[in-house]
Amino acid sequence: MKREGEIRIPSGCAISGVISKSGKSINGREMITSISTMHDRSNGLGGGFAGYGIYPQYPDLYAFHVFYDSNKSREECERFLDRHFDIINLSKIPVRKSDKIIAEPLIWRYFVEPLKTKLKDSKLDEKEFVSKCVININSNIEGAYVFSCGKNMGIFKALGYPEDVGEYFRLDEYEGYAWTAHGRYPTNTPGWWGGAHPFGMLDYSIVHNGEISSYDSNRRNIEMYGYKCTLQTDTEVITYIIDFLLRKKGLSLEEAAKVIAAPFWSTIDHMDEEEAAQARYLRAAFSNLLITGPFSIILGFEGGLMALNDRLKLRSMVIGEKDDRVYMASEECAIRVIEPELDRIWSPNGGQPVIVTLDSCKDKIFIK
Amino acid sequence: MSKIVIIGNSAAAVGCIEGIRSVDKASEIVVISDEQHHVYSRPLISYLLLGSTDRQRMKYRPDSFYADNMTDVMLGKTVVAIDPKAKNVKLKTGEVISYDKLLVATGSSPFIPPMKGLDKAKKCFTFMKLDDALALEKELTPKSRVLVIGAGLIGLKCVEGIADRVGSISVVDMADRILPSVLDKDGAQLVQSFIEKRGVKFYLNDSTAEISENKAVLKSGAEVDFDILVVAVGVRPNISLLKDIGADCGRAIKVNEKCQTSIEDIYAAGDCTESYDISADTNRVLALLPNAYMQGETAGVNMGGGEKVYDNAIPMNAMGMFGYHMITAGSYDGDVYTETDGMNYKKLFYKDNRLVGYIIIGDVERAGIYTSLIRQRTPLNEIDFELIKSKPQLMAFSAQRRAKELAQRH
Amino acid sequence: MAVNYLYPEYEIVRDTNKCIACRVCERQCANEAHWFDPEQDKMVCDNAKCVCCHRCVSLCPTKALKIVKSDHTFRENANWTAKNIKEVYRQAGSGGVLLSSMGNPEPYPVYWDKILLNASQVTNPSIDPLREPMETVTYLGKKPTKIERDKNGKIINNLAPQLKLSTPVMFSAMSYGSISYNAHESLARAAEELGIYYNTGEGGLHEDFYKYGANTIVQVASGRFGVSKDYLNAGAAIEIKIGQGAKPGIGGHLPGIKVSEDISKTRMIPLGTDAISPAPHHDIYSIEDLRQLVYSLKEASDYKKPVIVKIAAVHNVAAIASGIARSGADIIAIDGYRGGTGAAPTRIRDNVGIPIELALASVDSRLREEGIRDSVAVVVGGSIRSSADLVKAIALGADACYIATAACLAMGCHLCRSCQAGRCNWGIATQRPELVKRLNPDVGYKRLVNLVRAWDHEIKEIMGGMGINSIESLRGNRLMLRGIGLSEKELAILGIKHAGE
Amino acid sequence: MKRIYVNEKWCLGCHLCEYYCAFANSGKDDMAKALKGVKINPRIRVEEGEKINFAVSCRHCEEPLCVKSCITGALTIKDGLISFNKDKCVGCYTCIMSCPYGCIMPDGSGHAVQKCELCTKNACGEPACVKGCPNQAIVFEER
Repeated sequence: MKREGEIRIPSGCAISGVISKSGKSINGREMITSISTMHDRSNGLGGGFAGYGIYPQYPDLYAFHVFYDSNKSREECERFLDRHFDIINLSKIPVRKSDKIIAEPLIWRYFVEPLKTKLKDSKLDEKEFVSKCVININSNIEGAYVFSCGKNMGIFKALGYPEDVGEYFRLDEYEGYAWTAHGRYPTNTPGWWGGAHPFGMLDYSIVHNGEISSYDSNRRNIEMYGYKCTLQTDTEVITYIIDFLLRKKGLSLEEAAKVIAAPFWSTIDHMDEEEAAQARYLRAAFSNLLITGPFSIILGFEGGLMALNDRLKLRSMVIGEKDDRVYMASEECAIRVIEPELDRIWSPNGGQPVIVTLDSCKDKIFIK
Repeated sequence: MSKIVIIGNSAAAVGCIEGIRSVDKASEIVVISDEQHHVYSRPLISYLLLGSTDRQRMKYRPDSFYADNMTDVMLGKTVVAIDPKAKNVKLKTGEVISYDKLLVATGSSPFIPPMKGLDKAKKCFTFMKLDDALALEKELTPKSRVLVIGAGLIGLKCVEGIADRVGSISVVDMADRILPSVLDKDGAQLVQSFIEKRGVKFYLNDSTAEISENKAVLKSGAEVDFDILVVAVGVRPNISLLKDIGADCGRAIKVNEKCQTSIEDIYAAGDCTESYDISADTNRVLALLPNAYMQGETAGVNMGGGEKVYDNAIPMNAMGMFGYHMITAGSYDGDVYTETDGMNYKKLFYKDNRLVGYIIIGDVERAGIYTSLIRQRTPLNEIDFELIKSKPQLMAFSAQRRAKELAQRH
Repeated sequence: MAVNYLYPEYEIVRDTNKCIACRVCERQCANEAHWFDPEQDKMVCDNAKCVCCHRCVSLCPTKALKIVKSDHTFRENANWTAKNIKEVYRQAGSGGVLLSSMGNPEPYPVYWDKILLNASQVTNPSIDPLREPMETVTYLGKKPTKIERDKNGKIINNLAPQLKLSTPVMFSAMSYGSISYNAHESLARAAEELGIYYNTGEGGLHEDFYKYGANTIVQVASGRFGVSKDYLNAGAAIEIKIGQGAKPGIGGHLPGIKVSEDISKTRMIPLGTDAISPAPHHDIYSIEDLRQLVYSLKEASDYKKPVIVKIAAVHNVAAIASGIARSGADIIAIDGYRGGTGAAPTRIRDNVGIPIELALASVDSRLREEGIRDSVAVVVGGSIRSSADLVKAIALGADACYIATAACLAMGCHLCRSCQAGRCNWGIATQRPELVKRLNPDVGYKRLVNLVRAWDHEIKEIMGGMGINSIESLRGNRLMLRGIGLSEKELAILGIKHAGE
Repeated sequence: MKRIYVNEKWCLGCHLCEYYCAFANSGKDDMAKALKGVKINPRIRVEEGEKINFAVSCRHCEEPLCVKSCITGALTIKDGLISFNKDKCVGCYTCIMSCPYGCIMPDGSGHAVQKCELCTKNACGEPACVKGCPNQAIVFEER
């Protein structure tokens, strides 16, 4: 049986997310409750979570979560990390053993910062340096896989139903201002944890439900710009595209949405001239990064969440609001189970991004 | 809305009714005819005898024609006078019919010259109207010997009509050739020979000296036995109604391009009028059906409040004898182009850079192209005259003219 | 008279029961293969004159005619085929280089026919093009390397000049001279109505067709026929023709007899003189020379028009394309060895060049490996026969396709492959006025429009089946392709998996 | 009203229009059966010149001289279409004399004429010459 990276595996899924705009703590338990409601949208072959604001003790350090197949892999990886980073803290990620979670790898967590000299020598900016290092580990160190590498955030994922994965990682012991969750329904039975979602790149994490038809077009394009789609998953390529558009091209979230889920030409023709000109430009300039086929994604980033559907809305997604919280999920039940009394609930149109940020970093995020 | 009265019920009357109705659906129309018949085509009486048409088919317009055109018809009524001041017409019956506009389309009548002993011929007919033909037909027997006086269009069409139903036919004419008004000498000879093959005997350059009950003695001395006599020497326009009230008349009633007479609100059309023949630059009586229709139509449009002029009349005739066809048009004047080939005969007459007339016998296909050259007064230097001489064809026109004619509506 | 060793290749078969001797076959055959024999009171023919163009067959009102391939046989074998034998006879008779028309006819593999397309089932919905928008609009040109913003943060439009196509098809170069005025008019009008482009070829642009400039690509070839500043600015893009798939490395030759008054004026050469295109551009002997020409043309057209560089698909095509991509060109056009021609030396046509499928795959892969695929658009031609070929080309990595043989077919060409004779019975590859008029552009353009619209519908249908609703998501999407009956090496070059994988 | 228009620029002189016309008005269902060994007498005729050819058929004039001249009422105009009632025709050829385009011709019998009636009286539907023209030199359209 081939695993992610060796073969492209389509899958259906459930996703859920929540954010407190005022930055209040949300316990990981809530996300577990939410995603477990959509149990039937998963088939036990992958689940995962991303939490933002969960490492207040090390807010400025990169938190690497790493799967190892063996101690040999760990040793090799740690040697690499030693050469490139200052490791402030390292430990196994605490787990709650369960017979529902099997084929466990070694799971380690490192709080690191790039070695100043190495960073300087690389002539890269810090984020690019970190991402290059992560890609390097994942591509070149056999048995080692960095599955989370952002600041003050962390991804937790495993084989199994998402609620079991949440219990396993003891998420009830984490508090964050935003969470996303994912339950997976792949169409074969791969045996590898790295294939579970969310997928992360620096502080970006993606949970995704769908199967994009533009995959290879997107992959072959994005790979020209230093990315390597080792997992051959939608989530991976979408994450890279978002990273490319936001971080490397300096687009705002809305602009990136106009690339990924570009408005139809016929829609553009009806826009006012300025808006149309921008939309045309973005489509022409990044035509190969248009993502078609069904998808609903929740993008997590430092300070917020963005929900986005493909432009035909071929996957379900609803948004709920209550006080300072915004909920996003594949199904309404996943929201109602944790907040039965909503102020507002709606289903965004295809291609219409829903962007929610912490009140404190609104200005920081949109225009770079 | 006004009341329009039409005296006459043939082609000019029909043209008038259709002309009026093309511009005026409301006015009252009254047709007064001294005949008892639904409008029929006069030239068809010979075809009736020939059997190629019948009473029903020879109707010039369908039975519903008057109703369709909201027209009242008074059949068998003769107008005896017009009062242009009171604007009415008086009938023989004493009835008085008022009008706002009047069309005189009284046609013409056979002319019977004084002939010694004519009153002795018991079975003597003219050949103009349906009743004439019906009367003649009653007398026809397979043994009848028929003498036709007049080798013009009417006389010869009569000959064709009865040829297979009688024993023998003789034709006498004072002229030196048959169809003297439409054919030249050579053409006439060709046609004459053809007719003679059908057993018809011609006495040309001749006339009757004395007629008795069954015999005519000709000036030449020849004697012709006959049972039936048909007099077809010519027609006279019926102009008395207008002449009596002082309208401008020559041989026939004078009308302008709108077919108005010299008297206000009175129009005239058809065989009773003179037309201006553009091929000869002169006024003539053009006693032919197309001319009558177009005059009537012109009068009708103008009477109905529209505007129409008819300013390109020419003499023209299409005629067949026993399947041998001839078409002629215009006047026979100027330079001549001749082409003969067995039974086919063609003469074109041209002067002052215009085609003015033609005679075609035999292969008459597309003759209308020549007719059009005359009527349109097309300058011959604008077309390929050499090409069109040999065969009527649109190829002789300029590409622009062709584009206009063939790629536009008209 | 010398013995003619050649037996007619085709036989005209007439069903005398159906023939009404209307003589349309006689009137319509410029090769004079048919005539009416009054003595026998019937139509007769000379098979030796028949080129199998089907003009008579198509127009025969009673369908009394058919043309069959003669079953006359040489004592051929797998080595000495009839073709080889006949060509030796012809050359022994004439002493000349053999000339042929249209594309390579030899039975080399057609990779399009060994590639299968994907469709969605269950995990990903197919999309109904009748219900949902399905986009085939394509922009050809360089992609910007960076986003620039004004002081208000608004994105500045720094796009290089682009060609906007309503569907990823263009009519590729066929010169006025090689094809007729009416064929050019048909192409120009069709391009205009379709919102695509046609290409003047190397014969200049007839003054009547400047009005279609917004949908015209003007070509600059080695003969520089008809090239002027006005010409360069008349079109929407300028194409430098380096090579042509049917005859890579070879120039062109329009015989003086075809250089009529109109053509002489359009080509800017004297009436009746041979129009000879040299094999190379004599100002391009290396890649840096090309760069100079690209920029000369950009300079002459005020940097407002994309510059296309067209090359034949030859062995080293990937490296050449990489060089062109770095030369400043906006679009690379690659012409495969099955691309058509009005006349080419038979040996060249049949033996030089490589299949467009392999050339495209290797160029696209190479440009991506070098990270420069976005700095140039790739257009391919050379026997794109159907929308399926086109979809496969896009999925292999092309931005758009050039079609010419298919366009000629749409206008009535029956692939008789005797363009070089100049007696095209369909009014396409001829300059004889009585033949040229057989192609009424009102008919020709409509058929071209129909063809491209039909393909566009099919593209949309195929894309919908794949769950793709915009052509850009198909571009380079090689996962949508699977090979069938291909070797590992072929699959590797094409960058696709085998069916079943 | 839709009429037949010809554009000599595109006429190839192939004469197919004549054959399609003759077939359409033959009343037969097979062209070979209808026209084999027959000298056709079509209602549309091709004129041939040196470099120019064009077909001519009834123009359906708005002021039709043939209709006005017809002595029997066999020719009528309704809604722009000039129709011919063979039953009434006596073959006098006054229409042949009148038509400026030479588009009325004797029929095969010699006792009547014939003319293009836009295939309204046969099974063709649309004018057969238009359908049969290989180069759209003859079109049937509203102008």
